[in-house]
Amino acid sequence: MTRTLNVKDAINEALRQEMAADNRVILMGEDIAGGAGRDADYPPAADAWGGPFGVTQGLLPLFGRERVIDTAIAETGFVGAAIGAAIAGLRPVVEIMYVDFIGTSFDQLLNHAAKLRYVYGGKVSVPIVVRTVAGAGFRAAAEHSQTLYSLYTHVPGLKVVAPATAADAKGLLISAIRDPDPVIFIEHKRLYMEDDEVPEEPYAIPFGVARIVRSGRDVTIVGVQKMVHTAVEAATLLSRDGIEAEVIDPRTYSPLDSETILQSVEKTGRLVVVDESHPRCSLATDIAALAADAAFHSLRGPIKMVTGAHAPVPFSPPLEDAYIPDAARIVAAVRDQLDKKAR
Amino acid sequence: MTRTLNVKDAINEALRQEMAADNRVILMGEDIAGGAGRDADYPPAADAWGGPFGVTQGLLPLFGRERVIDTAIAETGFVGAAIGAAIAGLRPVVEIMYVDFIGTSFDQLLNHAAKLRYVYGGKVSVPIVVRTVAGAGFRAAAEHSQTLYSLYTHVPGLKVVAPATAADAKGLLISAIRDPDPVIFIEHKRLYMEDDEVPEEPYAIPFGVARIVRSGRDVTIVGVQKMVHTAVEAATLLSRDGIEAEVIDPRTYSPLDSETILQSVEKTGRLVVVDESHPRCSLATDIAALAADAAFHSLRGPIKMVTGAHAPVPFSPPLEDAYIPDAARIVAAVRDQLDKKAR
Amino acid sequence: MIRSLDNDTLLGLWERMARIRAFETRVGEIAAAKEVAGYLHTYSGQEAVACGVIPLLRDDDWFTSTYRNHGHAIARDIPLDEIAGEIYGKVTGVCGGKGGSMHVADQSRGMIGGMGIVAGGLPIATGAALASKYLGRDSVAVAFFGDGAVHQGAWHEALEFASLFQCPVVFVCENNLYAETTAVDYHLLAGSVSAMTGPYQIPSVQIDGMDVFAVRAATAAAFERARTGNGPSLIEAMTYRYGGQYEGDTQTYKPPTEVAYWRGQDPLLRFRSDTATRLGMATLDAIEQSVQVEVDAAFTAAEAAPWPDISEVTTDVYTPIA
Amino acid sequence: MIRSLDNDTLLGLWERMARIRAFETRVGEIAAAKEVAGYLHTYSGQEAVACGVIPLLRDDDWFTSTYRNHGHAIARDIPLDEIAGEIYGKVTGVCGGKGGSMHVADQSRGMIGGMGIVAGGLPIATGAALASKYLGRDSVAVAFFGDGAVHQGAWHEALEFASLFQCPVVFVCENNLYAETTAVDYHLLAGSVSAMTGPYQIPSVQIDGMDVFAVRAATAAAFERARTGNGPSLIEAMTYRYGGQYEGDTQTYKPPTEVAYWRGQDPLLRFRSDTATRLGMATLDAIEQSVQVEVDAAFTAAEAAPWPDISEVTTDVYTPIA
Ligand SMILES: Cc1ncc(C[n+]2csc(CCOP(=O)(O)OP(=O)(O)O)c2C)c(N)n1
Ligand SMILES: Cc1ncc(C[n+]2csc(CCOP(=O)(O)OP(=O)(O)O)c2C)c(N)n1
Ligand SMILES: [Mg+2]
Ligand SMILES: [Mg+2]
Repeated sequence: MTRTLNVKDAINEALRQEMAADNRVILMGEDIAGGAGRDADYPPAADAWGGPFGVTQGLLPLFGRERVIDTAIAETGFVGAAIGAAIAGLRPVVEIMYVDFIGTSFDQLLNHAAKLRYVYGGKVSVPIVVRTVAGAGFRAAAEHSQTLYSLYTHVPGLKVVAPATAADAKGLLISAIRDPDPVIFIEHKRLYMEDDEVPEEPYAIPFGVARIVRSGRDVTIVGVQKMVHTAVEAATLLSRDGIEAEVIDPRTYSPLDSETILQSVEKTGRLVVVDESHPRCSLATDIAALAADAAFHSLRGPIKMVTGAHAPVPFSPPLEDAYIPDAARIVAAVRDQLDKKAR
Repeated sequence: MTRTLNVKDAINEALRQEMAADNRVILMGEDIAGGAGRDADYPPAADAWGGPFGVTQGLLPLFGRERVIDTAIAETGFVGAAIGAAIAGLRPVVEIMYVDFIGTSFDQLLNHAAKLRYVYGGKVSVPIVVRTVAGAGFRAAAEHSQTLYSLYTHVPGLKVVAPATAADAKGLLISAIRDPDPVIFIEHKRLYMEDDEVPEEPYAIPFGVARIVRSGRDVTIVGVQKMVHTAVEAATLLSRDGIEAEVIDPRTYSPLDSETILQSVEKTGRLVVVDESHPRCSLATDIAALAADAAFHSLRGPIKMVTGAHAPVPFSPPLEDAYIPDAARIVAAVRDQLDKKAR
Repeated sequence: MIRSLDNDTLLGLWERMARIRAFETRVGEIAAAKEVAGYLHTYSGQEAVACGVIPLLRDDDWFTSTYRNHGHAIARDIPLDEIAGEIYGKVTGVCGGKGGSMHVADQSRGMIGGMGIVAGGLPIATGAALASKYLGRDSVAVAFFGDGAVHQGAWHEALEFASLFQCPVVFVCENNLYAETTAVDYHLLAGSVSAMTGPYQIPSVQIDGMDVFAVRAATAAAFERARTGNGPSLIEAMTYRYGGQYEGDTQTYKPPTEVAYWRGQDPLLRFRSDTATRLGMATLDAIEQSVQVEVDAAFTAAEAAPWPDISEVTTDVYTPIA
Repeated sequence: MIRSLDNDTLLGLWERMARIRAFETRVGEIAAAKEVAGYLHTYSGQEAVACGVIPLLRDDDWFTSTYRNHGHAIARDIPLDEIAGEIYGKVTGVCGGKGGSMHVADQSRGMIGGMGIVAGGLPIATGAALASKYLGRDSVAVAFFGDGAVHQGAWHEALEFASLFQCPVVFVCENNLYAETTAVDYHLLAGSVSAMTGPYQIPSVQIDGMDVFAVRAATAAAFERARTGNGPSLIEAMTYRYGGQYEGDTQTYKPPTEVAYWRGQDPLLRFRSDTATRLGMATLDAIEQSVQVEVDAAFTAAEAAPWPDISEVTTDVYTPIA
């Protein structure tokens, strides 16, 4: 049975179901329950927050502080501990409160979670999930608005997942928890309240399988997480003028479903990649380069990338709005493609 | 006057000259002199190392421990201190011994060095240089062989410089030290002993100006740092068969001299990017995507990327050799391009 | 302490504390009214710390702050217009609206700036202090941080660096008992922050952070130490955050008895009772009224101020090279 | 201590120490002869630490090591063939040649592995200990690290985590007086590593790391504490690195008098003088000879072993999903 659930609640449900099913699953992070240190003398404190967005709220009463572990503000400590616990048999799901803070634990991900299996010759796995929150549009300024997808995607050994809908969030998180390798699970703060039909029972969406959000024959638009929705908006606008865009949500960036993207480009002959990240060495360039090599002979026009700026995310609302790609910019990029004469 | 100098000595000379010219320039890092803590009771200890590759050797006797500062093993501490010292008027040059260790101080670069100018509305500059050593081929295994160029290049606010020759190393390092913004200066461990003609006097090579290493009309090969030399090797092989490759060394990745690359692609109609890094979200994809957009109409074949694997760098010598792009792989990529019929 | 201060100094302290309280109260109101978007971290309750420390800074000194920085900016006499403008993201903001509430900064006044990363400012303040020492000056640097920051690697590495190179830096912990929703009782294994500096051989003191005079006295001693080449020190000021982690936080984790206790320690109340006879209640009241007028004007101006031009998105990423 | 150990145990300790010494001596030789490429960090001089700690581990315990891991691997009875094979990068290596000298590991024996990042293993060992506690087991985890590691943020954060959650982990510092070329005198502000655990409320002890019995006694106490639910502890074993930071390091920073002093404390010498009357010199000599034969065989085998197939470059990045 499906019901309407938002992304936040879908994630909460995935965690709840997997924790109920598998005792090895534990959560760690800062204020993921909340009120730690007050349980005895002031019980109302418990479960005060469930993280800053309330995503994990309600899990503490169900699973207790043994499994919903509020840590100190020490990301290297608890990410590293998750790695060790995973090697020793647990399935830790840790929360880096904002992806922007990744620098404080990056070594544990880059050199340990990602590499230990390889350097040890394939004898060990590191089944951790790092849940983290990304994205602009929350008026949260430069140090709480980044995406940084590409930093993880660059690193072999990590898997990178970024759902755009509640149904995908649930199914991909369940896969992430069951996955034997380290998964960076990126939640977009501006998508938490977005509703979708979500099945009640647990289900797993495989990694490396893109979702074709909308079919079209004229141009392929690949959207990166929240930009999937912006791409659909643009597609709706374009459709009014008889231009039918195919919108693809890769859903997982590592592994990437190259095949679905390439097939689409082979069909449409045109590619626009939309990524709110900074432009350089980004997912936008990654997907563009993929097509420039493997789908070159199908291309009928330049590959366009619609991205954030090569600048930190500004606080000021009109600046931030200008920073984030919108439907108009996507439409313009598509038009730019179509206007250029085909070769 | 020029003399023959290797990359290591050219870097040493640049540091020496800039330190002599500008009292604000200080060096910090682990064992960058060496023998700290033994000066008094065992003077032979002083200047024991000059870093693991001896790059900074000889600077301690000239400038003393006040300016050649051996730190504890605490990269966040000394990178952060460099940022503060830069804001307060110094020109710190810090050494992250291997680029692989960047995770231990990444937050200070990502959120502080790179962003403070922007978030503070352009009122402050952070003139630090982070010297670091990258690259495979040293049998140093997964945690001492990475390049990670793309992680920095993705981040607005940082400048990223990676010389392939001794003359460039000197001129670019001098520019880096004089630059008002944070510069990541990446040295390739397998290039340290490579000789070149290097002018004696101090000189500055501007950022964002690529070097055309070899002219050619048939294909453009962009080489990333050490791969510049591999590209030249490949070009020599290709030339025997009458294929003339233009080899470009961007020298700085942020800013990138897009113009020189695009002009070349417009001329040759073909592009191969060679980068020993992991392939995803890499400089290879960055440069490929650039051309797939802005030089699309000149392209006569798919853009090829010759890169390291989506795998950590293996230790075992034959595996590591297979990991690193060689001239044969570049030649094959060019041939692959030429064999496909032009459109 | 009080006796050694002249009336002007006392009134200056009062004015700044009152200004912070009035400003932050207004921030709470505009947040509740959703007049401004984004995260707003207020400083009410902690006024004695900023006002005990910052007025002792000289023009050539430096300090770093956190996302909870309005109080520090105000104590440093950054015009309210510029702070309010920044919170609104207007062109009048002290950072032109680019940084917002979390990143108020004015290096011309020695405020390196507000930083969003817990403990991120400590190594930076330490580096500013290193520069002072290197340049043969006797200026100091201060790093403000919270009780939650002490477990970060950056905290540890900064203290180590500061001590190893005897940097003239003063680490000021505003221990307000909570890091977000997490009580110090939970994570502060040593019982106090001041008890954590042994490994670094950094002298430390725990003080009453609701008493501006206690803070001032401890700061004066720490600055003296730093300015005379005797290295870093740490002050742990015990205080309380009246608001939530940010505006909108429901604060269900705070026991009412605790809140009541700390409200009783209110730094403005304490200042009044310490100085009322000498300065006169009427004088203090008049200052409260005048700063309220300033605050009203600042927020009215901020609201009315223009947005930055959209071209600003890509400026200030790099320094223009002449 | 010695008296409480039976002869078999004593001979086991001797055999392992002798095996490490013989192995590392050979590593030095092949490095000098450039028979193997890459960084080689030898363990000679520190044998008493590995052999004092590791034989007390149970099958269900865990430990993390560093780039200086050969001694730990040998003390854990990983076959020499597999260690030498790894150092050569051969298919017979314990990691199939992918990790090399810095990354020797065998999780089936509880050796999570050698790690190249200073202090990188501490949070990981702590996490393994957390798992043990969570699963209701009484197994422990050990993290080996050097004197240079204590200023890393990871060190601080691991100790904090371990104490906060009372993880059954034992932090073993091999204080060999140097981090690369930098002497502890320079950076160890607290005078010792054991003096640094106060903030974490972790009990610690500094011991003679050249005396395998002293190490064993301290370890037994720490393990007992951990296994009985009494949380983490730290052991600082004072020892000395006979080689350089890596093979090829000219070691100009080591005063000859210091070297002479520590050579006089040699853990094998000390063991001999402590046990010779009981075990007999001839027995000890015979074991030295037999491990030398083992070492010769292991290196001969490693040299002769095949390289991994080139297809291995891209395997083992991810776990195959059934
Ligand atoms: C490295 C890092 N981790 C987590 C956060 C999220 N965060 C913001 S404030 C905060 C609590 C800090 O508490 P404290 O240091 O006591 O300062 P206070 O808010 O009480 O002034 C946390 C966890 C962050 N900003 N940076
Ligand atoms: C984070 C990090 N920084 C720097 C290095 C380079 N490095 C390798 S070993 C070493 C010295 C470590 O000394 P110590 O911890 O005393 O261990 P020992 O080598 O004496 O066993 C350094 C600085 C590293 N591997 N990791
Ligand atoms: Mg606090
Ligand atoms: Mg050491």
